[in-house]
Amino acid sequence: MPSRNPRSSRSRPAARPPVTGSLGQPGSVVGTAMEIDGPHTPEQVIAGLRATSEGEDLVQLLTPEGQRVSHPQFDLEISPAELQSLYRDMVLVRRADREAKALQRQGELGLWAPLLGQEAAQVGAGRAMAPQDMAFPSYREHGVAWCRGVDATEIFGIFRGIDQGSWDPIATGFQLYTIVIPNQCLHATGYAMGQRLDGKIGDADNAEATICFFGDGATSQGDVHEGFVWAAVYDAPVVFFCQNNQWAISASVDRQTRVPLYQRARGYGFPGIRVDGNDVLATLAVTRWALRECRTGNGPVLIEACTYRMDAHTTSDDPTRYQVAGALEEWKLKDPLERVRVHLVREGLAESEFFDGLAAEADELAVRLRDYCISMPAPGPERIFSNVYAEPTPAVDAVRDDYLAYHASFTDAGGTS
Amino acid sequence: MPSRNPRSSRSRPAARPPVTGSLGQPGSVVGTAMEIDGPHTPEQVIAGLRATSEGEDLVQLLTPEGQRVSHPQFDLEISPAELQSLYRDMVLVRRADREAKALQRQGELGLWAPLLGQEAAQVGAGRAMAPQDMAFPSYREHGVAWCRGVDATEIFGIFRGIDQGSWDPIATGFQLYTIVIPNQCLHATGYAMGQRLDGKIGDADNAEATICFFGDGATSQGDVHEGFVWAAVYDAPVVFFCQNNQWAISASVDRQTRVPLYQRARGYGFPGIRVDGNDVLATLAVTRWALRECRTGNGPVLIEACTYRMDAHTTSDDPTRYQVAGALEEWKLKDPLERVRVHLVREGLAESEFFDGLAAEADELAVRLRDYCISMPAPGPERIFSNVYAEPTPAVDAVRDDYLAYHASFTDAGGTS
Amino acid sequence: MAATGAPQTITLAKGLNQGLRAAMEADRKVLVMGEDVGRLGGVFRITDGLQKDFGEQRVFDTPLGESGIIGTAVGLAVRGYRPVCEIQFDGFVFPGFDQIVSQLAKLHYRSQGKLRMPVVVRIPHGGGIGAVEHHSESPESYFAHTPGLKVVACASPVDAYWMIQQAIACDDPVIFFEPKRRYWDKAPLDLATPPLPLFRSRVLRTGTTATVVTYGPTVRTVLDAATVAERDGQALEVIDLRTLSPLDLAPVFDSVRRTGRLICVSEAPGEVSLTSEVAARVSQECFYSLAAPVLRVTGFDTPYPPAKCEEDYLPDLDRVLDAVDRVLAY
Amino acid sequence: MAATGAPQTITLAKGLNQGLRAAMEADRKVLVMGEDVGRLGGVFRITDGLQKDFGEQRVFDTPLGESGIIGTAVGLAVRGYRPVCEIQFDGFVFPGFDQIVSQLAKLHYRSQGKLRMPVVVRIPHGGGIGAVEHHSESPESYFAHTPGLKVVACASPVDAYWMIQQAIACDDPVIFFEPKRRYWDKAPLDLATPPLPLFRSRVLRTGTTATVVTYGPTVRTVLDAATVAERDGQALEVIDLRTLSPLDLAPVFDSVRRTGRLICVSEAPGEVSLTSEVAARVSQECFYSLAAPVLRVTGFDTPYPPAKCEEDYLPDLDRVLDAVDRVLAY
Ligand SMILES: Cc1ncc(C[n+]2csc(CCOP(=O)(O)OP(=O)(O)O)c2C)c(N)n1
Ligand SMILES: Cc1ncc(C[n+]2csc(CCOP(=O)(O)OP(=O)(O)O)c2C)c(N)n1
Ligand SMILES: [Mg+2]
Ligand SMILES: [Mg+2]
Repeated sequence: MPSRNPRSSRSRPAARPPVTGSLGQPGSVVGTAMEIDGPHTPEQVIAGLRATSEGEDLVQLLTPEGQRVSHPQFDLEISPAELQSLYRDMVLVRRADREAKALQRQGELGLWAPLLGQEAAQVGAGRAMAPQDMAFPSYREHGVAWCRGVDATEIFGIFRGIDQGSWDPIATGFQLYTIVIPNQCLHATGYAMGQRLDGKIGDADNAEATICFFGDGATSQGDVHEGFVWAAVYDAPVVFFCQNNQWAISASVDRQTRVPLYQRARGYGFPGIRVDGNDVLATLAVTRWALRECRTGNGPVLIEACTYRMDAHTTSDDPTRYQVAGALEEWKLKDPLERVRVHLVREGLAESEFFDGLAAEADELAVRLRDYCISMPAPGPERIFSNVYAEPTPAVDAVRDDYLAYHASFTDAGGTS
Repeated sequence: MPSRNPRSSRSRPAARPPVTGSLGQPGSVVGTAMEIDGPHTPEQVIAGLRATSEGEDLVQLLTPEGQRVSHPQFDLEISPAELQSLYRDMVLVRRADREAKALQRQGELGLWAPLLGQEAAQVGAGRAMAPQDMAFPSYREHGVAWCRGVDATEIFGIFRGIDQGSWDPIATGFQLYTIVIPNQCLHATGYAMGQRLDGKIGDADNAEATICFFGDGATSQGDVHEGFVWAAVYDAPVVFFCQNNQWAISASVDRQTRVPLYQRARGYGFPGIRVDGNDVLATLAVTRWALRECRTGNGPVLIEACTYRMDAHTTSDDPTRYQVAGALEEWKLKDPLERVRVHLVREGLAESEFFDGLAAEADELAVRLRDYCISMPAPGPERIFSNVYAEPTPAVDAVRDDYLAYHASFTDAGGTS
Repeated sequence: MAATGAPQTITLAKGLNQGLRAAMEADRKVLVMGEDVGRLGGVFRITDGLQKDFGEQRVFDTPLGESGIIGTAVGLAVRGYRPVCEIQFDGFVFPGFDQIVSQLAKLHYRSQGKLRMPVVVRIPHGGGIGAVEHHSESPESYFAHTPGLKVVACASPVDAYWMIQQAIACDDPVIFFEPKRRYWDKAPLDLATPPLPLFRSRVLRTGTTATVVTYGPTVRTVLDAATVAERDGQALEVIDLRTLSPLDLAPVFDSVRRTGRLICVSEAPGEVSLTSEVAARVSQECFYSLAAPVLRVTGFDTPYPPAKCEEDYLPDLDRVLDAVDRVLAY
Repeated sequence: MAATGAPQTITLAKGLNQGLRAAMEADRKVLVMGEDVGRLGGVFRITDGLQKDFGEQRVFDTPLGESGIIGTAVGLAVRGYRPVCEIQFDGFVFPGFDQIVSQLAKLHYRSQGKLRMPVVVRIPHGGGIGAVEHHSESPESYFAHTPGLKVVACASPVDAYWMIQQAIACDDPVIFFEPKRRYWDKAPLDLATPPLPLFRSRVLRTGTTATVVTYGPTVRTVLDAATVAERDGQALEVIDLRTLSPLDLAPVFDSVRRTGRLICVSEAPGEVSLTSEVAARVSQECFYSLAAPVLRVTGFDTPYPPAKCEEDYLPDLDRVLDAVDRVLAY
């Protein structure tokens, strides 16, 4: 089928033949998907890396080749130390992610949802947040959690089946993971409405904003739309941060949309920005801007961070059944960590000691996570009956007492009861 | 609060003061709402009518003053006879609507949802349909029903509480009313997907399209969004026809959106057109175009028909509690029937015999509807148990038999059982 | 609410309105949100005047979308507010069902108590007002089957006044059902009489012949039946469940142990419903006391019919009395 | 399906896959739609190979949205198709709940029979696979309480093969539950043996000591319990409900009239559930035959706990046997 990318409500695609249309094929090829396979000029080819080209609207400050480029609206002043610490976050987050995958393979985790490839999008967004801001994640935001000071072991607890999120969602400014897609978009909007009600909007230092994370697949769900509608109507200070990693399990993004997702925002009357989600600097700059817009009363804002899911959807997934080779190779050349490393080295912004020290730190982290993970205590049966209600009911308490007594009646109390 | 109407994803509204924001006030004033109260140049004032000005994008072919104007994309060849028959439909539909309201006041109908003011939007859209096209209405499309040959008495049956829609939704090409807002948008999309599967897309005379009706309030619901997403991804031949009558019960349209609703379509990659919904010619032309686009494989299309709810939401509603005077007066000057009458007269396209004959026909219709309505037989208790399943179950049959026996056991069988 | 202790006659609708008013005065974190709750005061006028008196920050119209209403209420609760959401009619709660079942009901549990969800979802329920489709549903059982939710149904003006305040004060999510065809019922409200706790059922009328348990709109139907039955020398004990989750069945068990006979009445379809649960529990707990099987009088297991059929669809006085005769004849 | 009549050993997943294949071969109006059902063949591979063999017109991936899936299926049914929708996991059916309850269940009734809704909604249900939240729910009761829907649950590979075909052939909407933790159970399929009609429950094992009725994933649990009980000289009669709406309780009544004792097992929360309905109906119909109250063994009335707790949450062999002892001790 012919590709198309209407720019205005008047644009008119060519008529398609009157054959029975296939519902199995997306109706059109989406911008990014097209351009991934698009041509690359030779001068772009440096150190085996190629330039991204997710459309002319893409905001980029650091090319895959590690070149700093400037942008008229979203430029960024950044010190070598800051650059190093962003790189450090990405390296450690990736290491934790790889360790989690290994732990799952060894049966220590029941499941893992890898973030491989999305480190820049998540660290860029996470580091853009002020302490008083609030994040509403989906289930893959391990990198954002890291930036909010939520220890990876708390994330592991979910995937080990020990709890459903053990960190303090208020104190950390990072809400619990949300698995039903994308329920959190409305929670974030409501929370942001509350920030406005509390008078936290304005130029004061304690002004607040909210950021909501979701994927490209999630954009098809009604709750994203209602989140956009509510946020626009109430001027809610919320940044809708869509990580377009090109896949919803086996569905490529053109199964969800004809046109780039950031363009959705226009129809609701708020800005939509497409940023290179593999460029930590661009993501940081754009997200900072968006959060400031929200804090000062100009929310909401939609950010589409173009990135790529470099691993399987989860450890139970088998991408070989549906992924076309090639795209992955393309995206490897746009690796979010590598471009920063190249930049740090080429510009002489970091010595080898830095890289060596970071490697050692990553190793220590991996060991700590592994040791902690395999020794995590499993909850007892009483957990089943705890916190069902804030104001306990006699019914639940009675069932709990009965069951615990029954449970204790087994000689081997940990047994098959 | 400052009004705004971002035209691109880059537009940036002015910062609002850090006071506690009001959730009770819409975050911004929507285009139409602003412009209703906007200035009117003197030469626009003819015969007490004024020009509409729902934004420069509004498609209009017949001004409220009854002047034919042309449009670069949507022009229309129309004979005096056609013009008369469009006017006739609108007059009869309005008369049926007024009669229904009277019947409700007299207790013959339990409720009525008036279409007063929306005759042109509905007749224009209804008359644009080909016999083989399918319509999925909301609950106010009495004018479309009329164009599809569904007798007003069948509509009355719903509001009299004797059935939930008695016409044949397939044979008439007009599905049953849908009250849960806006569930029908997904039904229409699925049906249109079926038209494509059946190979009914193309240039053949029997090519088919679907049209879905919903209101401005409905656009906030997730199902409209999912309808847009599915239709775009599967190139479904469906026209989304939004009658923006400025109100969702007591909520004005700026409670649903910051920007004109037709602009939503862009973000999904299909055309969105704003038409003067009080102009039957413009609505006919635009809807014809949109249906042809769909039949030839270029669906979906969104049409926003700007019109006004000239009566209460339903007969149980009391607009005086929430409506600001003024707007209604403004819109009376844009009456959909009056402008056609003025045009027919001024251009000498209809003699007084025509108008007299039509008045008499309307009177006959009113009498027929009233007579039929008050003599409509109420369903017996067996209706409760009929068509619960296509393949009856012993359980329902048994309960039916028990109840009918019990019911018969009362001497006065029509009694309080 | 007038500060005077003098009993004042109010309708059930007025009781809710006054109760909401009192709750908003008592706690500035209480918000009222929903479709048309602002200037219009709701299609049933339950929120009449609240926006005028408490402002547009605390009482606001929402866009049209139930998932949006519940989902943003969850976010506001995370922020520390106590939203009271109005669902315009029973048949329109389903677009918000996912947010209620997957989020509202589970966030306290998921967060091991770190988050609280003091959200009230008000739903006018039941038929009998001659309405069009989707305006006469009785969806209580869907919510009573959902762990993490609390579900109550008020049946009288006085209960309406107190129960809505207690529901708003509760730190758990409460699905609050209002018997729409009883909105105009009247009763004297004496503020001096302290209210029953929220999660308690109540014996409305004592009797020895048989026990009839019900809730919501059919409470009055059953009381009327009891009055008629009395003429025939039948003394019915009538219990209003009031709380549908958790259920408070102790008074029912006590009653059935005395009367030996139970009839459960609800206008909701009977299959897999609250009446099933009550019948099952009583059959188990009062195994040796029951002189006859528990009988159920419910709406039929069909979609809600056209309005002209609802007189036949809804359990009425005659069907209740018929069940009484059958349970006694057993 | 191999045309040979030679029994072939299949898994429950394979039975569904082969059944879908047979249904698609039998009727070209049958469509398979849902998230990841195409190239991937579904996360459980139930639709494996169907897109390859039947093409992208008849087997297609949808965008991510359950209301969209059900709502467009309704429209396709109006057009004359027979869509089979896959809901990826039980916990994700709720965004589509409104379309199921308000439209799918009511359109035949609303249209007085002029429209038919031959739509099958496949839902893998239940726990026991160590999954994260929302992947182990048992929402059957919500649907069984909804008039206009038919609800079935398959428990064995052979039933899976036949029941999915019967559900697709049914002109009413069928909510079709699949016991996800039993997808890999094996059994020989002999095409020569004609299937039981869809809306019938089945006695799987006859006995005299007590009757145990269940459905879905706990059928095997109960059969295992019966085997163990036999060693202790207890002969349990085991009944698989198979159809949850309409219920087919006649075999249960017959059985209880013989055994005098009934235990209902389900892993769904017990309050206001299918087990409540079965207990209520049996208590009424077998009033004089019951030697003991009906006992229920169910999931607890709490949200589904973290995976490490599910061994305690789910009714297991020991809890069933414990109930047997209690019902006998009564
Ligand atoms: C309501 C709902 N339906 C289905 C699922 C199953 N599911 C889990 S992840 C996923 C794909 C999500 O894709 P996307 O939104 O792009 O996020 P990503 O996984 O790529 O980060 C699906 C369908 C779900 N979690 N919730
Ligand atoms: C899901 C749902 N929620 C609420 C309602 C109650 N309701 C009926 S009409 C209406 C307003 C609809 O406004 P709009 O979509 O603009 O259509 P209009 O009535 O103006 O034609 C509302 C809220 C409903 N019918 N369905
Ligand atoms: Mg994705
Ligand atoms: Mg409207």
